[in-house]
Amino acid sequence: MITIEPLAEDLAPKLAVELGLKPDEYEKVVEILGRRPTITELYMYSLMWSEHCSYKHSRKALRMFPTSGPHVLQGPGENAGVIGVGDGWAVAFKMESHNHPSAIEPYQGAATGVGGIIRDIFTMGARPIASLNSLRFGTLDKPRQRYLFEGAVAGIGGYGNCLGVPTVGGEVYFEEAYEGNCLINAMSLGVMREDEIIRAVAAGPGNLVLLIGSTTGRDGIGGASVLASQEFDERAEDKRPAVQVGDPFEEKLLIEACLELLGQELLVGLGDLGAAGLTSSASEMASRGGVGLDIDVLKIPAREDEMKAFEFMVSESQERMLAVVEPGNLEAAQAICTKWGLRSTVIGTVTDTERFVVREGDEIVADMPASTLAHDAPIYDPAMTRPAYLDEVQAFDPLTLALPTEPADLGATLLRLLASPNICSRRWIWEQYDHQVILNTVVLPGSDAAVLRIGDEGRGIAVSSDCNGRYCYLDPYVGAQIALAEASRNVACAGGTPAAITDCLNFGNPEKPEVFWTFYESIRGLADACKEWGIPVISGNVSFYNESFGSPIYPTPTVGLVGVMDDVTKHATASFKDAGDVVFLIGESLEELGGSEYLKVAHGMVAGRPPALDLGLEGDVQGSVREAIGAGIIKSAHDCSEGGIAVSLAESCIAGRIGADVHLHDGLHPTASLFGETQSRIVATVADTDAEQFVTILLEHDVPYGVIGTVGGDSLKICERLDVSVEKLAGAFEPTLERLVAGEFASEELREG
Amino acid sequence: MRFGVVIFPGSNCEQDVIRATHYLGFESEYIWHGDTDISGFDAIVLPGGFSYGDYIRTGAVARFSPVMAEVVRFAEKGGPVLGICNGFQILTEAHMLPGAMLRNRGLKFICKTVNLRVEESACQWVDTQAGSVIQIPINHNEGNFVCDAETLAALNANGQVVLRYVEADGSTAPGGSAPNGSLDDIAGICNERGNVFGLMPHPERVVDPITGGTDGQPFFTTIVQRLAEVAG
Amino acid sequence: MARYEIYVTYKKGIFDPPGATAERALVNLGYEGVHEVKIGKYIRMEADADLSVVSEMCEKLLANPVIEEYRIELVGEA
Amino acid sequence: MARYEIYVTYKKGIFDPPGATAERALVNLGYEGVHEVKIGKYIRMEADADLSVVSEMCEKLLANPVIEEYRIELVGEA
Ligand SMILES: Nc1ncnc2c1ncn2[C@@H]1O[C@H](COP(=O)(O)OP(=O)(O)O)[C@@H](O)[C@H]1O
Ligand SMILES: [Mg+2]
Repeated sequence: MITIEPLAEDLAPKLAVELGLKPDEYEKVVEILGRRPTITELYMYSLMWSEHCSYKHSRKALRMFPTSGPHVLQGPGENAGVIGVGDGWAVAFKMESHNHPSAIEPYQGAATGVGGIIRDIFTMGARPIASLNSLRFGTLDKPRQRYLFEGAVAGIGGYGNCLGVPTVGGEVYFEEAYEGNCLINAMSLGVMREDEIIRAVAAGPGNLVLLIGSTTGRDGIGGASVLASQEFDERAEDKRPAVQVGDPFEEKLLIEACLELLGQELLVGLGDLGAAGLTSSASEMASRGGVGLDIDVLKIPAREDEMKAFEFMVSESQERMLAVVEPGNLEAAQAICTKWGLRSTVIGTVTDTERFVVREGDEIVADMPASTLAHDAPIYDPAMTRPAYLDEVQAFDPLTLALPTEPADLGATLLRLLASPNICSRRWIWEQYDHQVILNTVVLPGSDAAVLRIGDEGRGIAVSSDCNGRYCYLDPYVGAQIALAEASRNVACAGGTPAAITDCLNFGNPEKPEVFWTFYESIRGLADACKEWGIPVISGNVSFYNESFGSPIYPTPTVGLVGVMDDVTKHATASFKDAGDVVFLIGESLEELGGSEYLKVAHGMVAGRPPALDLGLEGDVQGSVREAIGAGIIKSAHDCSEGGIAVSLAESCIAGRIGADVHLHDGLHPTASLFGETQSRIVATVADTDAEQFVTILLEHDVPYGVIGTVGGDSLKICERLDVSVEKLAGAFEPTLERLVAGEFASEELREG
Repeated sequence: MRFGVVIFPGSNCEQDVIRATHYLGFESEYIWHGDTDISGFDAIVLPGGFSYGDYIRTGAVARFSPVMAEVVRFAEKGGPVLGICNGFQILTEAHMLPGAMLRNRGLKFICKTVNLRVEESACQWVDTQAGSVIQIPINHNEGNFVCDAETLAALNANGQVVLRYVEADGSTAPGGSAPNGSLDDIAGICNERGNVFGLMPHPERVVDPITGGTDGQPFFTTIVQRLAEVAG
Repeated sequence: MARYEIYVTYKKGIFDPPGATAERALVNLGYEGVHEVKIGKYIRMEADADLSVVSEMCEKLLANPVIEEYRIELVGEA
Repeated sequence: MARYEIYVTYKKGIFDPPGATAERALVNLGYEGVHEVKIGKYIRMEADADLSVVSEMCEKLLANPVIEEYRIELVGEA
């Protein structure tokens, strides 16, 4: 038996630091091994113990989330969470970030982000049926930002369209705070029967480890630790090799082959190769199953010559899956892979030693307790302090500003808001995405939430992803709650009942006390709201170190919410329908302009307190509209978010190409009344013959409401405050994004900045 | 009457076609690209998607699948063949239909519902009244049809142009109404005999009203009626 | 084993969307004097085959004779 | 006015899916002895610019320096 070759005494600690391990973390590795690590072991630990893989800074705070509920079949801890949606149908979903790779190469970064999250879904045994994307960039007057935006959208479409997985929704904001660090969060959902859930577990000593899919190259080496776990700054240049090219065709074949393998029960376990590649999936599958693994890197199909053992173990080459197969099933399993034109190679075996052994031919290059990679990473209690900037920004009172009161000015302001990149139509984005394939999309992008049918018996789900980073910057606790409130309000406006969420928590450097405080407060706020409304968190992802040149992004805890619908035909959309329909405002308006799009657009300010959120009221408002949609009397429902009620009304007019005449008796300053972003408000319309029944429902739910006007005409009239033709509203709302990127596609500092 | 829907590696609309035909009460089943026996099918559909990832050229590799030799024979005997989107691209690569596809003029993938005018044509797959305007979604990156002048003249002369992109009122905008830059606003063509039909729009997406419309139904019902009449 | 390089370009008269877009983009970037930008494929391969066989590969798969033409160069032994 | 030809290819180590697919397809078509198929871009243009300017165009637009490398040839006067 050949003895293992540890690194030289002087070299090991130095390399450890280079790979991102802290000195005491390195000591822990030595302690676990009882000797200095080999180079392969050091790479494996440094990646598995990186923030990205180990959640060492966030793990404790995440325990605040409620994770169980009536719908939950699989909570956090697996590749994706799973809920039951009725009739034996189950939906798996998760959201993940691919921020840093996308900042280097937007097309491939975003594309491989979609590829990664979709592998998480079918690894669970679910067929991917939809994706959403949540994007953040700097302002589009900067060429570099246009380049990132266009590239990311093209990459998301290029990958998802080829797979035949529709991209049905998402969100996008443009803020200076994201200029040096764009956010690309991808969410994916899959459907299966409840009894088909698979867990990524290796079991049965003597079973074979089968690597399926693409060849292994040097691409993305160290991607996880290098890109996602260090502050991202000008040094990014040197990290370019970490970019990977996605192959959606290979992934499509993987989906079909893996679902067929699982369907025929030919696999003991299945895992996907994501961040930290083979090291991560293999060690996690082993530790979950309490077994060991023995892998020979020379068996791995290599894409390049002279690859080192550690390169095989940490390569992030895309479109690869790891399966555990009983010897008796190997032939049948490989036959299916071959049928789909996929490579499949036995690279090792499951052992009963609980050790992860890596060989290079007959030389042992790594030998460690398998579970220590996945579970023994240190867990930190980062220091936190309330950021100094908060008192200053929160002290600001928007009502001290000179606010417009004249109809002409208010009308002009509405048009400016509708044309603002953060509010304008997202059509330019979703028209580059196949949002219909698989024929489940009942409500297309452009409304509040996307509605998908599940099966052919009329069941469905409504999905939305939301987060207003500005609110979280001004008050992380409330801001995070509003993210959840808006997601579930969007789902309620479509007719869905919130069942569970996934999240993608994008923050700066957690080792900075002020950043960690915003992280902790966001989670506390989100967790409190989840408990209040009985909405569990079943999966998620944390992305730290979203900073560049020293300043953190806005705290951005993106929420992806899935609501269930027993009868998918009972849904609503945002567009006004017929003249004469009665317009209701559910909820009540307060004088809240803090953190509003109005403040940003009209005064170039991000200040004040975000709108207050009354959890009880929010729940009641949503419940009343949901019940009315279920009763089949709602003709349109649209919530008030950025831009306030004026923008909400305008969007419903534009979508329905019909006007409305409304009166607001709120006694507020006209500007606050029209553009304030008070939460817990929904604009809904019903046929006048149904108005009475709607009122009865609203009274039962004991929610404040007003009958504010009627649908009709070809302009939006709001009291004597403003009167603008639908034509004009649409003219401001629709062309913005196209205009901002059109022709500019190639411009000076294109890739520089 | 049975539709056969071919699955190529990378096809992704095959289950949509099956679902649409079943919704209409028709029989339909998958055909694997490696199969060489397609007897027992009365009409063949090449579905949309990205066969072989659209690498090299759309449809360039799929065209050589074993099943395609059979599809060619089937068509030569007068059997009805429908190519939707990637299926249309495969039909041109296989020279079962003239012309070829280029990248969309704007170099962007386009997924949206468009207005189409049904032309007077020899196509056996549609009997919708010529001149009527219908709404069907397109969903492609390479739908920019081209062919040389003689071919175009022949297409027009023989009534082989089946569908054209138009404005909502059925008119053609100056400079053309094709969102993808397609030559002469062509959205769908058939062979001289009218049994082989390729179109870029996705009729299967507007068969069940819950997914947005019914304008796609005739593209499946017509051929069924035709075959029934022939069978007498 | 021979090394080949193959150049696939659109036939004369076939509009080339990527080329046209690149040309416009370059002009926008301030490179006025740019014309006739055409974007084709540059394929490299090693093959145990002589030129006639390689042109067969082009006719069949690597190029589409309806819209494209190609040029093959034998660039050496592998 | 000079005529340039530009060859854009993936950097070493970057995976080339189209090339890999073409290789598999050719083998399936019976051309066994085919290896290392790589598909890049072949760009031709006329420009009132010298080589340094053209390589600037490549850096900014025609190639993606993150994953691609390029070679420029001056092929004559136009
Ligand atoms: N990046 C995106 N990809 C796909 N759809 C998007 C994207 N951004 C926004 N949308 C869609 O545009 C519509 C409006 O988005 P948004 O303004 O965020 O809605 P809301 O304010 O109700 O959350 C929604 O249907 C949303 O799904
Ligand atoms: Mg909304």
